[in-house]
Amino acid sequence: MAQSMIPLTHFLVIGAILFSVSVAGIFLNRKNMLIILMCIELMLLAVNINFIAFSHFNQDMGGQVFVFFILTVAAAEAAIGLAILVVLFRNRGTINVQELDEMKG
Amino acid sequence: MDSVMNFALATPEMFLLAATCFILLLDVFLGEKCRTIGYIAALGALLTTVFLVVSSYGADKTEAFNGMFVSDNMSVVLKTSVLLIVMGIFVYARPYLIDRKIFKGEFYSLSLFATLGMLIMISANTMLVIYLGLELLSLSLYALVAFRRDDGRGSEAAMKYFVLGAIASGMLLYGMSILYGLSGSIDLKGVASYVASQDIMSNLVLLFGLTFIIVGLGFKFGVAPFHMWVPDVYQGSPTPITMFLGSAPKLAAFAMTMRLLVSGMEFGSMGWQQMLIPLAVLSLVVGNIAAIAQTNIKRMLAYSTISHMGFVLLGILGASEPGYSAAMFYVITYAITALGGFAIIIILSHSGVEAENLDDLRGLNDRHPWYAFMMLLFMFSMAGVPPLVGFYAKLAILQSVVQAGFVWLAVLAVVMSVVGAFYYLRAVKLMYFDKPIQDELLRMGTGFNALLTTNGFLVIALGLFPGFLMALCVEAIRVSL
Amino acid sequence: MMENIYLAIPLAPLIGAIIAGVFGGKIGRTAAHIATIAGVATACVLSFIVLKHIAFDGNTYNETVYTWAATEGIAFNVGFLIDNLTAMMMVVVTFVSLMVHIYTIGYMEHDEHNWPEESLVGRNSYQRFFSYISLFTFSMLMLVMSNNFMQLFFGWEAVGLVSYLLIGFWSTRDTAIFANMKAFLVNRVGDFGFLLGIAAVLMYFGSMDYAEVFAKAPEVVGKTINIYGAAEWSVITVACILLFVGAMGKSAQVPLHVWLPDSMEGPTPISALIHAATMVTAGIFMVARMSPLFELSTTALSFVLIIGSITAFFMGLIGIVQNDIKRVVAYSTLSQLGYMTVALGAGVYGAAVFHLMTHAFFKALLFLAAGSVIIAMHHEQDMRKMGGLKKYMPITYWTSLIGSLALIGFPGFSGFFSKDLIIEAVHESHVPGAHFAYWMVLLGVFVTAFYSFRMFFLVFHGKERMDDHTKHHLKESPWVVTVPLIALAIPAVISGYLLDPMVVGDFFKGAIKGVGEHESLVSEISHHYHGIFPFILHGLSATPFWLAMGGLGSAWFIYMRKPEIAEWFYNKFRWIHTLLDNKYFIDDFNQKIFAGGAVALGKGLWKYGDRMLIDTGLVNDSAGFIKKLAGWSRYLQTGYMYHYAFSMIIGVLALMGWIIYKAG
Amino acid sequence: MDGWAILSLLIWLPILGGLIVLVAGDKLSRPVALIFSVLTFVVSLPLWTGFDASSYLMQFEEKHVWIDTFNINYYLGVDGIAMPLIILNTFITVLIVIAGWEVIKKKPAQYMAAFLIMEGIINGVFAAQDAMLFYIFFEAMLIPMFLVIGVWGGVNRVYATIKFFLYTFFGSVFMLISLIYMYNQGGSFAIADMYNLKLGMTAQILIFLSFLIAFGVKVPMWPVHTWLPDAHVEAPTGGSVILAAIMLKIGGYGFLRFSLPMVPDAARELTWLVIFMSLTAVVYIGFVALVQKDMKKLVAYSSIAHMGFVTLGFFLVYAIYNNTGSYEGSVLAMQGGMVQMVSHGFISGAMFLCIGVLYDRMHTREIDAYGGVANTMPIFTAFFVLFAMANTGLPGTSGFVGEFMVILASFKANFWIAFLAATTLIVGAGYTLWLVKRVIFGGVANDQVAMLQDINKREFTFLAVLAFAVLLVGLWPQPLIHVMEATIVHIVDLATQTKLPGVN
Amino acid sequence: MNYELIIFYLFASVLVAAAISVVTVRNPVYAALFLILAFFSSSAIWIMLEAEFLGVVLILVYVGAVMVLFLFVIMMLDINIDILREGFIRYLPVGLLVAVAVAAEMIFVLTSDTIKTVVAPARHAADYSNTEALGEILYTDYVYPFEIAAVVLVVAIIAAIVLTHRKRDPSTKSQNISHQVRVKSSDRLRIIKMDAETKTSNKVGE
Repeated sequence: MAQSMIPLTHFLVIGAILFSVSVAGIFLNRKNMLIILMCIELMLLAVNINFIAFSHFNQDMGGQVFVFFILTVAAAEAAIGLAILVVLFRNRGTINVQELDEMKG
Repeated sequence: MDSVMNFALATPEMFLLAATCFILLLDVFLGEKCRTIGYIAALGALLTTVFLVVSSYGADKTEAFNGMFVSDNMSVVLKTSVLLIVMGIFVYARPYLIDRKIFKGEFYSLSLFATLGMLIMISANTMLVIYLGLELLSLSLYALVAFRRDDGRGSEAAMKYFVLGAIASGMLLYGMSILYGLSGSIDLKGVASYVASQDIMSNLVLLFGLTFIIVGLGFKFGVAPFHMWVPDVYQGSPTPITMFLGSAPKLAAFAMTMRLLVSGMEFGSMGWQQMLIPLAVLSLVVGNIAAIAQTNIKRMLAYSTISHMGFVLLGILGASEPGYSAAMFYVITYAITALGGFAIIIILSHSGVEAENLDDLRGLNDRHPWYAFMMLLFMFSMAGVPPLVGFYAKLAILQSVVQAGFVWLAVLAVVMSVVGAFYYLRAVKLMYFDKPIQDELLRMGTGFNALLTTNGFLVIALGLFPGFLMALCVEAIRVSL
Repeated sequence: MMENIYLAIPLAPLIGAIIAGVFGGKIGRTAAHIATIAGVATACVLSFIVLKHIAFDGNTYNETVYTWAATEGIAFNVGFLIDNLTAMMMVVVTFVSLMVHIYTIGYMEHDEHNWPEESLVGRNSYQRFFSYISLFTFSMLMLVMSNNFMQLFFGWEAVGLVSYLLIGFWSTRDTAIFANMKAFLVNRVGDFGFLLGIAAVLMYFGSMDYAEVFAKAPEVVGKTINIYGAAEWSVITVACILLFVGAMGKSAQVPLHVWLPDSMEGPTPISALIHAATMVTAGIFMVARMSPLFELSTTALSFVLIIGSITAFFMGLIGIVQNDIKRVVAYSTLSQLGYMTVALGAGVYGAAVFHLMTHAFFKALLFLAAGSVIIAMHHEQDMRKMGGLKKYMPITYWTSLIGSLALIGFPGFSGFFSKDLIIEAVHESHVPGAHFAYWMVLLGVFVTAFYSFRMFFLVFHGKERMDDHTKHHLKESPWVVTVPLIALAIPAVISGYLLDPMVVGDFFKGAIKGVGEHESLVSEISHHYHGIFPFILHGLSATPFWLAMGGLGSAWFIYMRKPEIAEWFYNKFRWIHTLLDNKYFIDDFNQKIFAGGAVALGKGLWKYGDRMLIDTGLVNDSAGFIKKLAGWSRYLQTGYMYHYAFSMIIGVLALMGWIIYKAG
Repeated sequence: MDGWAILSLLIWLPILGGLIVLVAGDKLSRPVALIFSVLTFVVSLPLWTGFDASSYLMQFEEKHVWIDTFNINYYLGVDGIAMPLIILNTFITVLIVIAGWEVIKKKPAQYMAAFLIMEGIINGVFAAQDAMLFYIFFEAMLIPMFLVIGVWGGVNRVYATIKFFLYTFFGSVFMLISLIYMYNQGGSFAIADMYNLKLGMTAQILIFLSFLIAFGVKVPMWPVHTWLPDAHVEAPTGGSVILAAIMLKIGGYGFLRFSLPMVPDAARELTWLVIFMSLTAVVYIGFVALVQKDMKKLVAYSSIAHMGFVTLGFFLVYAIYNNTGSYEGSVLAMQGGMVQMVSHGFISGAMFLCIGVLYDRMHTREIDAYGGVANTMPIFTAFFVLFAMANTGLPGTSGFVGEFMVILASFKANFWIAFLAATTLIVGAGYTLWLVKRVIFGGVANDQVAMLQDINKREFTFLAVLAFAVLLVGLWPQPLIHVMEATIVHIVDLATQTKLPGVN
Repeated sequence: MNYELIIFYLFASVLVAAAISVVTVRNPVYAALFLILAFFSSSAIWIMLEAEFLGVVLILVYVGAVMVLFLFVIMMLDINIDILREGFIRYLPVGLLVAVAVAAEMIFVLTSDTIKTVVAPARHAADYSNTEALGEILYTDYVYPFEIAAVVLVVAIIAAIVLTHRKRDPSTKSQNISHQVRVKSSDRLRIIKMDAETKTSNKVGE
């Protein structure tokens, strides 16, 4: 088969958009910590898309390996994040982001 | 050397991993009563690792694992420092943990994993390993911050730290993806050769990727405007964890910066210099000014850390060997000093009372002159008053900054350190000039006291005779670049 | 041999002062006054020997004792220049001082009554007093014996210090400690000029040594100095006027005279010694010493002349309205100092010094006599409460009469010779302002005679106005008081006969220079001079004599015959009385403008400059501003995670924007 | 004594002594401190006797490599300006120890230790011949002083001591940058090497200004003087004494050691500024002193005014040249400044000790609370009046010498400079005598004054020693002037040579 | 326009829409589901980029494990979803602004010439196995990171346990099967002998 018709930019733009959406999500979401965790997953997804796109266009497996590890770590991260969330919920009875302001100033 | 699997180089890491797993199991089997064995084992493991690390000093820069692992003098010095600092933390932390009934094996195993993460970061030679080391460190730290499960603040701090840390990792990764995309390699060498072929100031995409890298580094250092997590996390964490956060990881962050910016993008220094300047300036300003308004001692130290990291950035942004070695010196000595400062907080906050407010320092000189004197040393050292080490560290940084031609930055830095002197003075003032609120006796174990005294002594001795450590740093940087 | 004597002369009183001052409490009163008197007596005897050696054997001595400091080729030495002028001064100083010392034994005998019961400082006040006056003698000798400006200034200030200590001797009296501070400060104003004068001398003459400076004077004549604007001033004029400002302070010339009347707060012996006979004449001495410089500047001389004549006349006027016996003498001293200054201004330095000497004797006499009266009156100084003391205190009476006659210049008495000479000289002088000065000094003669005899009559004649208790105890003073009176009365009469050698002759040749125009003036006077008795005869027919007689007569008439005239005059010309009684309001002016002004200025600078602008404005407010910033910065740290994340994002955006800007 | 490292001994002996005092505890602290202070004083005497006054070169030199990386050496040495100041320091410290003997009841060991350590550090400041070594001592001094004021000070001590610290710290950091800059240019921190460094005008001016801030704050010069009255008022007597007698001198010393020889062209350019500031200090501060209600504040302000003469004397050199076309008189001026420093060390030290004597009895420094002290404390009065007179610059006391020399020299620069400088004769006498009048003279003001006890033997000792010193220097300053002459001449030489690149 | 591009746009738009939905829907459960949708679509995109293995892994690991975990937690934490969207609208403008700014800046850079000029590589032949290629290097060249990743997972396990594991409450009743099996009748029933009741001992409160 010939080369792909889809230019690299397209993928990167998708990544950029995902990245922005996740950033916006973190900022906009003021009530539910879970959504923020999901936004982080989205952000990693954006990064992964970038890596895979570059990997493809560079014809280098390094990027894919990187993604592989990112997925692994992200899973671990999610586990820990959720664990912290559970602890937090147990202590505070809420995961409302707006109420997490005991420490400030 | 590429294809040679020189595993032996990574002996310290491997040993530490094995020892950590061993301690983990030990804890499971020994149960409640024999925690001290785990504590001693942890110290032993660290000490052994120190020996393993030190034994490879002086060798040329050597790579292993297909170029993913690098051992050079810088890594040896930094690793040794990290390990020793963690040992110190273990000693300091013990009474605190026992008092609060969290003297558990998990503390040691998680801390050791974090330490392992730092060692990996320090020796990392590809973006991938840097990332993995960073995550190993960060994940352990997230868990440690929330270590007191029944403490609402701890979990809040952990949550904030986690989310912001994850965002920062995401950004770092994004930057790495760009670098990878441009250079076609996740290897720092590959990146370096790409950057060398480019005029960085006209390669917008490269700068773009660099920006995200800087954000990741900035977060790890805790420099403004990526510093917001620092005060809250410092405040919310159990004090030994704060001590951990405030000391060793800064060394790892420094190593990461050296690897990414200097090994990877030395030819792009024009670019990152421009980005580090606003970060450094902002950190110096924000850190020093915000610290003044603090009443919580941990928050105050947090802001002070921010300003100190601004100084470290000043050293790095000189993009010269003296600058790097000055920054390295700074970060090591700062970690030592901060360790002592937090140790005093631990002293003050024993038996269930959490020393949180600056007022808890009141009349320390009446309660225990020696502790007060030690704290005085730490405070004046952080303020940069000679002959303490903090001054010398600042001097080295300023020298490199002036040499790099940024005299105005040097002036700003010293002016801000005058502002900063105010809150250190306030701490001293509380200890020496005020009457104690409570006159409960302060008594710590022999080991603790001995370490604290050594710590204070180091602050003076390194100030009076900084030559040795400085030479070490200079040599490390020279050989490693 | 002579070196040792020169050294011994100042040191002997110094040793006495140290013994009495430091060990006074231990050795007791008698030992203290013996020690000091011995010191001063030694100095006095040696001074006479020196006078003989220098004046009669025709030697001069100019050597350095030790180098005080030396740098850059300028030596600041301590050394002695002994010539006729010095020798004469030494004799006057030590002799009057000796008399005062002896007199003090009697005057201060019951000094403890002047102190509050519990005051420890009053316990040894007697010894302290002796210590001070001996110290004064030392200082004064250092001043007159100096061969350089530095030491001159040293003595200058040292006598000021002792004067300060002695005026405020009764330190529990508020008026005394006010007066001594005032005296010191006003003197400092003079010293201010004096020091600048010395600086000018050093700058343009390159030396501190008299001999070198005088030798270099001709070279400096043409030089000018630019002080303000484009005007060029002759260096010598500037230097001389500055130096003379010092003399104005020390010799109490208008407008720096204000301290002298107040200085009468001190015990009478020191009024005699310091504020009449010796210290106040230091300025006259100094100008005479500097005559080789003053001689080169007519402008400076003219300045001196006018200041002197104003002092001579207007200060005498104030004397008329004073009721305090010592104040009358004090104003008379001011007036007489004016005469001396006039002589200096007219360029007849010899006459000035001559008057200085005669004045020292008769004025010391008058003061001591006044003191004797005060002792008898139990420290009552108001003349309105005296009268008819003649019969109680004959010795005091007769010595006072001698002093007064000498003061008004009655022919045959010492004052006559010196004063007449001055008036004559001013009359002949061509220094600008001499005409004005002439009239001033001439009228001054009348005024002098009037107030002197007003005092004399009020005190010794007429009704006995004192209360019975005092009257009951009235008696002549003890011998320690009267002997000095007699001892001073003698030179008060005869010292005038030294006119022949001292002024007309060449006694001061070499010491005082009169070159150029002024030398001719002196020779002109000499030309008219045909011996001492013709001079007296001539004096009897001259205007000053009749003026003096007129003054004497009107005093007699008004205060002995028709006191209602004084009353009438008082009612009719109350404004004149008010003006004189308030000393032309100069004190009030000074108090308001200078003292008050300085305090107000200080307050203002402190309040608005130091505290408001610098401390509050620059220091505290900038610290406060940073604190405020710190407070605000706390609001940025909201505690909300999304704000933290937002800050990171903004950071990324800004960094990207910044780097795109930088790259672009 | 040549073989002995006297200067090192002078630095480390008191510091060691301080540590021993700390260990010895409160009871033994006083005698131990006295022993060490006297010992240090004795050790410092060979500096005088063994000093070769004919040479401007550094003497008693010691040089060891210290921090190789930055070519920083442990380089000590003294010349004619440093040596008298070191002896002054060791001398004053002995008096401070004696003065604090009974008075300090709170933590005497720490008090004595602080002063001994400070003594060592200050000796280091004067002996350092390496700029960075100097700087380190210069700054290190702040720590003990900060504690002294803060721990043993008065009511408002916290404000005062923090103000003191931050002011001085702020002043000195700019100097640090300048030193680093010069190091980067010349590759050495040795002061002598910095003398030879060619610098452009802009650099020189910036460096000069940074030095001006550093030393100007220390001196202190108007308008950065406001920390001093506060610090003095709050400091314990010993603190005030060391502050006035020694610490202020470091500023003046810095001008001589750094500003003038290192950046002469900038100094020439900005000499008007320094002279303006100095004269303002003399005149303005004189008036401010006049209206003070607190004795210590008054003396503190008078210190500022007196130090104005020091800076004036140092910087007349260019003004003299501009006016007369030669440098003749500059040495006189500079020596005047130096003598003024030493003399001020005695006089202000004595004044503060006197006030301390009163304060220990009455526990107030308000002038209004006193009056007629002479009636109850005659011996004290004698000393107080003597020192007051010295403070007004009476000839025969040390206070006269410096002022006299500076005023004489300033006339060469400009009539009006001399005029304004000489106003101190009036204003200085005004505030001092007014103080004396209100405190010492007059009737016994109140019962408390009536109860006052005259000075005891201990107090007599230190006042008498100082009185002796004041009179000695006043009556025969030649030895002091002689030792510094060669050095001052050398400094004038350095200050009058241009260092602009391309010239010569 | 070829169909490859159409497919790309299709998945891309679904991806973006799902992502936006994740951050905007009220119910966290929906958000999780939308996230799964996003993963699916991106998985498709990855496969278009010849990263078949990772595409599969994304589904397996993420959707299969991580997202399930998320859903678990959502269910467990029983959150009141009514208040969850409060204030969302208020901050929307700022959020949008930031998002758009970030996106714009990123897109501006990413569409610059440096990227545009990258030429797409030729596709691999059909017999090319992405999994194999990955596998080949993963255990050789990348053994070091691989080991580290293992440690990271261990840490995650430990951390999760440390944080969430609670000591069993002693009052909680639970089954112990071996215990149940090993039980004897004597454990269940104990016969005790008692004296006959007497009147005297039958007192209240005894």
